[in-house]
Amino acid sequence: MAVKVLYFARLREELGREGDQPELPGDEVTVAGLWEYLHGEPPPPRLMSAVNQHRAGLDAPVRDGDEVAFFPPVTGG
Amino acid sequence: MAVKVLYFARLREELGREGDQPELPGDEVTVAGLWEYLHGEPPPPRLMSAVNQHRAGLDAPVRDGDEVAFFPPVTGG
Amino acid sequence: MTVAIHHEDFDPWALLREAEQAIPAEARGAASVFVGRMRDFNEDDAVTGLFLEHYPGMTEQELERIVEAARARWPLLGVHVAHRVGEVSPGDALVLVATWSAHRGAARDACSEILERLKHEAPFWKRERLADGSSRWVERNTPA
Amino acid sequence: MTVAIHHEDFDPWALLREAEQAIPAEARGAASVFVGRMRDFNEDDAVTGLFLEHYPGMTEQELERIVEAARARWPLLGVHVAHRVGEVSPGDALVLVATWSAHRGAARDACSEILERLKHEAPFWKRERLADGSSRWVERNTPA
Repeated sequence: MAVKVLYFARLREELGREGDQPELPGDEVTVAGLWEYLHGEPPPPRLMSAVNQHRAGLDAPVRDGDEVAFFPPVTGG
Repeated sequence: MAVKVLYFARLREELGREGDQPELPGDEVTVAGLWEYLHGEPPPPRLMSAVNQHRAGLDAPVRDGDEVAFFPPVTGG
Repeated sequence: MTVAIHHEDFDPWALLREAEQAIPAEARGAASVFVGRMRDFNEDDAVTGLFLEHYPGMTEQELERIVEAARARWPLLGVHVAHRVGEVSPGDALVLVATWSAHRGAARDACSEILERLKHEAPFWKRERLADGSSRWVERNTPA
Repeated sequence: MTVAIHHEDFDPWALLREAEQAIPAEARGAASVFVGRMRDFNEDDAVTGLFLEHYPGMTEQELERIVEAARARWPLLGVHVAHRVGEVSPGDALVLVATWSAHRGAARDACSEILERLKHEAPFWKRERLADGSSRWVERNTPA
């Protein structure tokens, strides 16, 4: 399965890139599992995520073609 | 004592004038007493009043040269 | 800190832009604004016009007193209060309350408090003109 | 009902005048507005600039979802939400929330709720530039 991953704000800067385009084995993974696949460790505390531009928890399912975003807590307005 | 009396809104229309300029005996009267002197009856319910452009109750004192206003409940904004 | 009585229709957004100029650009922070306009209905009768009466002198003093009380309670950087008097047409602005603060909560709460006190305390009286040609004094204020 | 992301400085009062045109003049009633501008200080350090990042696509959807939730809860005649992104200078407008209703309480409460949800839920991130040339990501939102 192919997934589009996006990083925002401090996370984007710390990782040094705007996203990843991983090809994973299987046809479903959790958001947390996707992070661990990409970064070799569990998600850090306070990590926020979205699947297909909707907020999603770390246990939400990710499937082929999905857009997954990781970002720190929001600070707008 | 001479007093300047002003009427506003419905009260002004009902009385058919914007005010009165009575000369009263004595050197002090209450707001209620002034009304009764002018109109021959006690103040009607919900009558509001001000002395020298500050809100005043019916028992507030009125002296020579004061400006006394009578008006219905306010409905601004 | 300005309180203004308008005898003609006023543009609230133009007033706000102007009022904001009096506050240093770097200190503006949060602005909370309320604008009330004349509606064309009230208690189910069609209202075609409004006459707004005030007590020149006392009305301005009462508004200033309300503003000063808000300034004593919240850290405000600016306040602008405008109120229309005279013959008003549907759609015209009746009242404008604007507060500036470094903090949004202070701006919002002060704006709300000034508006409610203005509605319940400031000497303004409304007489509505109805579609059938009659008119009536508004007897009580609208609930929030 | 409009949600807009601005990449350049915007004039909130001009936007408001324009947004109000979309509401029938006789139905405008009460407008409640919040305008937040960039201040030149935060946590005691001099802030000389701000970079505001968003998530194109998701940010607009989140704002629209917040506006729809308010429309379902209060009888609103109009809503306008504007948010700045990109490089921001002190004094620039960051956020505008405006609600129109027949009733002042509904306009005020909806405006306040949209603003609080925007601040806590909408995907925007601030990085401050300090007077010493360094910069830092803002870690948490300001309390109300």
